Amino acid sequence: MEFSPQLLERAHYWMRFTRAFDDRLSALFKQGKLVGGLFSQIGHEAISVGAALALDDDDVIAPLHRDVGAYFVRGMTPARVMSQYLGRETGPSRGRDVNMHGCGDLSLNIVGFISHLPQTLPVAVGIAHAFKLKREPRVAMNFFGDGASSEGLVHEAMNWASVFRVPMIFIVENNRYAYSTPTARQMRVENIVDRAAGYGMPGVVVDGNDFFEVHETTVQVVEHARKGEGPVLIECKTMRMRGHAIHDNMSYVPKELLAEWEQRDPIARLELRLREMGLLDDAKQTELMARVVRDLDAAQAFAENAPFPDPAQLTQGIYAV
Amino acid sequence: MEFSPQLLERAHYWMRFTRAFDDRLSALFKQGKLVGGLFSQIGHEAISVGAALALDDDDVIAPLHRDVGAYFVRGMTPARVMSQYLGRETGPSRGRDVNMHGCGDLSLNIVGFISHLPQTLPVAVGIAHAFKLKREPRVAMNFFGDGASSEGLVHEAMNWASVFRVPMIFIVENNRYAYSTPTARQMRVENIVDRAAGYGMPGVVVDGNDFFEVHETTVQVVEHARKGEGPVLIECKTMRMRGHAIHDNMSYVPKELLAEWEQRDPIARLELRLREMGLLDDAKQTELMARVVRDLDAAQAFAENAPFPDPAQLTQGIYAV
Amino acid sequence: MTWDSIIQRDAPAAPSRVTVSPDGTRELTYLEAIKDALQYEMRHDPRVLMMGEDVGVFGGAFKVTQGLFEEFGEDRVIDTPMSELCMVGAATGMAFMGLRPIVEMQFADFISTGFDSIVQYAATNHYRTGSPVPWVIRAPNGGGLRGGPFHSQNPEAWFVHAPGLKVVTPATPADARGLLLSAIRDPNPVIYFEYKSLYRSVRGFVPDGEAGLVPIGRANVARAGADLSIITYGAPLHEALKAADELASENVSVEVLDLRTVKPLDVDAIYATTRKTSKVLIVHEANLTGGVGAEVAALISQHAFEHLDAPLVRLAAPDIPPPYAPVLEDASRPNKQKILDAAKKLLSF
Amino acid sequence: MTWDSIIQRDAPAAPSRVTVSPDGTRELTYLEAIKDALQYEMRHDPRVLMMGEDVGVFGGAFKVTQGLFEEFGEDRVIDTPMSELCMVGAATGMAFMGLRPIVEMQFADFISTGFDSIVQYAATNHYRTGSPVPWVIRAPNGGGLRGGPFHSQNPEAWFVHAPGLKVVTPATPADARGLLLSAIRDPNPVIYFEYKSLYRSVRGFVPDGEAGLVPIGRANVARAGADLSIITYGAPLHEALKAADELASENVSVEVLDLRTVKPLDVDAIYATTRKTSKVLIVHEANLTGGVGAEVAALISQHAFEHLDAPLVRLAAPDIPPPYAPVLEDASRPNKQKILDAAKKLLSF
Ligand SMILES: Cc1ncc(C[n+]2csc(CCOP(=O)(O)OP(=O)(O)O)c2C)c(N)n1
Ligand SMILES: Cc1ncc(C[n+]2csc(CCOP(=O)(O)OP(=O)(O)O)c2C)c(N)n1
Ligand SMILES: [Mg+2]
Ligand SMILES: [Mg+2]
Repeated sequence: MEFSPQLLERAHYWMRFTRAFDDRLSALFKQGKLVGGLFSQIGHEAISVGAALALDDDDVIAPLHRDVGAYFVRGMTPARVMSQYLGRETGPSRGRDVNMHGCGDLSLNIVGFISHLPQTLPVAVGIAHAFKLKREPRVAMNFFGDGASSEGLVHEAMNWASVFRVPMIFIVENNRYAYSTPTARQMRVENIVDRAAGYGMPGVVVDGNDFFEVHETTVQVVEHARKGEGPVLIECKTMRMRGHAIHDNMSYVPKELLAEWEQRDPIARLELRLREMGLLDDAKQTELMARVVRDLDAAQAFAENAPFPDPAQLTQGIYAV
Repeated sequence: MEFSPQLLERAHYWMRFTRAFDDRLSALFKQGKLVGGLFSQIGHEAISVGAALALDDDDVIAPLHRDVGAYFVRGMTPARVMSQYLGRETGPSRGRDVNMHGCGDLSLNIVGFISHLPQTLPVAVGIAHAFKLKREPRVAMNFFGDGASSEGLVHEAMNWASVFRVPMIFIVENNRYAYSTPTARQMRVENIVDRAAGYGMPGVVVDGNDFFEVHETTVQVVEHARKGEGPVLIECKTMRMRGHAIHDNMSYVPKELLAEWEQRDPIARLELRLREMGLLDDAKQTELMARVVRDLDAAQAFAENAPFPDPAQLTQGIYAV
Repeated sequence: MTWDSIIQRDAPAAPSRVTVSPDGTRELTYLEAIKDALQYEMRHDPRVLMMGEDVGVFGGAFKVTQGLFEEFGEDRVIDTPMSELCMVGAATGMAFMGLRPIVEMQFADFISTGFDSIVQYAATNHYRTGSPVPWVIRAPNGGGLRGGPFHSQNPEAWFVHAPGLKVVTPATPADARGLLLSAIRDPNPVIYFEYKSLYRSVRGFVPDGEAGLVPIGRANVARAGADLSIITYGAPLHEALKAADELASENVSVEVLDLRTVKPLDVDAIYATTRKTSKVLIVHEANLTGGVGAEVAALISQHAFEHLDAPLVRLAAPDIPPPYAPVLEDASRPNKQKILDAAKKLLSF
Repeated sequence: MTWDSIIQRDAPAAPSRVTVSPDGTRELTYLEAIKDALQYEMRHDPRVLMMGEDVGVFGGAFKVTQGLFEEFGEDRVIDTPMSELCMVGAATGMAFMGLRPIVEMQFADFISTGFDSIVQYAATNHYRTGSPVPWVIRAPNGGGLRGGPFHSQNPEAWFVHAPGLKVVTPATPADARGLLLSAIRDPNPVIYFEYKSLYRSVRGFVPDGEAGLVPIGRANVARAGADLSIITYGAPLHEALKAADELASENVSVEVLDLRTVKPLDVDAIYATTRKTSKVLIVHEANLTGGVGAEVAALISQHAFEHLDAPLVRLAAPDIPPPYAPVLEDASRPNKQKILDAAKKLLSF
């Protein structure tokens, strides 16, 4: 597959931006400006950005708590996400929902998730089902984790998608841990993708820390689904590089494992390849990093200056009218 | 494997008894003596009786609505089951629960099921888990249907059993229909057992209308589980020979399909083999059928003469004390 | 209709006897009224579709949807795998994409299997994100059919407690049709509890076409009276009306308020009847503790307290799973006699 | 302890400051009291075991179970896959085989994911079959931690409506320990709601050993008074007590009744306080409609009606998902000020 320089530049920007956004949120948390939970996605940039870039604007995406990059790629502005984290009126949930939860916007074809994992999965399947019923050439893509893969609803959703042959892409981000629980305590198989066969569905494993592999595979799979050939399960192997959330020092993770995965950092690998391809040099890197910081500062400034929700509106909006 | 004449005689008796019991209930229903739902199990005798006979008394069984034979083999008397159907105080639920629902008795190591399919599955898994924790050489066996196999809880239960390597035998009775829904609309795979691999669990398909195959396989699998080698999924291929329940004339089932399966009747096949083995002749058959009718009459007489529950006790027993 | 290559059809069911009154209303059973609403709305709004277990080829466990698969085809009357949780989630996704899905639970009892998709995702979505979730769940509710603990439940109170849902409980053919039309058109997730015991036992005149839309959230004075109010909903309405008839012959004037919607409650109607009679008996088929009756009583005792001149009495099933044995089931359900007894006791306070 | 070959341990947490009073009670936080009960019961009853997501090696999301994995090993402190529905079902199976499982929901919000196993199977089992189901579900309840719509819920009312369960809601360290011991020993399925906002914010003297068992189903007069009753449970108890303090300084004598168990309710205590003060304010953290407060109000309005001389007032969260933004969350939770306002209004009736 050909990777255009434009695409690679976009990927590079958003992966870097996502990483920086993540670091910035941690800093804000430590400054006490952000209350509630905070999930780091460090290490997941190739998956979220690589997969999201495989979709058209008309396609629907339902990302999870470690897929911040996917929201950005699909047009949810950093200013809005930052607003959500800071509980401002300008966030997509207007201060009602917390951190990445409910960070959806149907006008952008982004479906927010709820905590109850994997409750968004059947919603995405229903969206794909609607595309099939309406004969629209669109696809839906949903992310879930190795931990969530144990929940019964994953089975129902994969089976449903397969029975109705809907244009659905399932992406399981196997980052080796669900909170403190390693995959070996979550399942007795090495590959979650082994379950695809039980639904008569193709499954494929990719290196989740390799942007090129993630993107190429998702592009192919999106095409497959768009042609009406049914759902596909993609398992992205990666590693959660921080605690489950910011309060968790993850003492349960062997240090060697982290060190090993540090070597496979998706951004470092992308940048190395870009340099090899002659698309990146020090000057370009510096320029991009400066752009990232500038855009990030702007997002933060927007959010910090945004109003809090009005408590007088506390009970409004419970029903659509 | 050796099949002792005693074992075969027991199997023959209970398969015949179960079939006759089934016919008798239909007759009672038509006479208006039995109100509520009535599920026929005709065609499932080899599975329920064959699998139940593979267990020791200490093992726990959790049969379903088409496994009446398993209840009998495990010591739930026909008089009690009949009482349950007639809503009498002498049924295992004392008139609280309906037909085969909740037809359990822990003193017999039989766990009753509830309607919400497959809610009994995790209960059986927990029982097997308890055996492992208590280091008891016992196993648990649970039945479920092709329809129930689509429910998420099946996935959770199989995954759990496998992660904890508990001594659990899953038996899926694939009788080609879930109410009016054929398996082709329930799943996009030919064999449910294909899902076992996704749990790192062995799976095996058997001809559910062949007592010898069902019994031999379950005996082997029970041994495997008892040795601590973990759970196994057995798929019994069969055909539901009546409507979902007695009100259903199953016009949605092709007549040829029924005719084809009529040829594979499990009882006819057993009896043919028994004759070939020299274990059955006309006289023995006549004697057995007479015993069946006698025992059935006794059960019916017991149930019909049993008292109804006392409405004064309506609210008693909601809590254990 | 397409997935029936393997299916042999029965002779079509004989058309039900339909009487048309001079004003154009037709006499329908409760079940026919539900089906009429489904059919009407599916004919007029191409976004509307139905799904559930055995709703298509089979026409549903209670045959409510019989004939709709033939008329609208497998894309609009969808037989699903056994997956209540996924079904509701899929309905939410379809609703997001502009469709108007109606989900049939085979029995209301199985709605608990789809619980998270309902109360956590769909119910909260508009408040959290501003996106509406216009779906309807139809749930055949209640006892009286000797169904035992898992085919006789009345689980509406769980959903009344869940913010973001609407919950309707029609008791007459006209309300069954009128509320179903409103539910389908409502931009919110609506749970429509239909009463199994009324399907074929209750008939009534039902308007055709756009006439007879019944707004969600509006109770109905099913019988006006002055001495005592019975506030009820669903199947027991008919027992309450019988009791009221009998009391009328004893010169007691009973007002019967049919809530019709249990979320949001028509508080004005509740307070109005309280003010009128000052004595209130609340009746429902669901078990007592934490039931809808508790909310009604609590509202009255706070907001219409001054108008009460007797204790607020609730009559409901006891706090047990619905038992099977006819003698037990009958003892557990509110009926005319129990309503009479409770009403007389209250009247003599 | 065994599955930790791959795990690097932190230095053990510093032992918490424990003060022992002359009568042998110790001053513990609410969280320490829960852990003490777990540890005590596991030491004394080999049938007791625990399971849940991250309860073992990690010590639980709130560190309630920290150290128990090390003490009791992986067979008694079981880290499970993410499968709430299976977890509860497995607990039922274990209970059938003579064990006494305690299930931890990571947050009370996720109890809805295990709903069917709780309300359909376990709750109904004794009534239907005569076999007891002795398990406990521990569910960290409530808001105040900026957790947003899915980490702040108070779902107890759903279970109050489900026949066959017991539901407890301790608000003090002594009750937290005493009720947990009782819950573990109870032969019925008990849901134990523990309040996240109280874990480390509340301390109190707690008896050691067998002393201090608190019976399920018994309310506690947390403060005696004569002019007004506040009936509450869980975290808002502390707000109610603060409000009562403040009213005392204005010469108003408030009785605060802590229900402690919300199923079965201590109706005698509820009627007694109503008789005493004739004015009742009911307060809870869960949303209003169909909440436990509705049942309390309904009971009073039926069975203690003659003793009331003012409307029954409920103060609860509005009917919305718990919002995240601090300004919204604070506005939605009952607090001292709102209790004061409601109490004063009621007193002036
Ligand atoms: C139904 C449900 N149970 C429990 C939780 C609590 N919880 C939040 S995230 C998490 C672990 C998720 O692990 P995984 O799916 O692997 O995603 P990751 O965080 O590793 O990206 C748990 C247990 C939840 N959100 N939903
Ligand atoms: C959770 C749930 N949903 C729906 C039903 C209604 N129902 C009862 S039996 C049945 C079909 C079951 O099919 P299968 O599992 O194949 O068993 P079979 O009856 O064929 O033996 C359905 C849909 C149920 N019992 N439980
Ligand atoms: Mg993970
Ligand atoms: Mg079947």
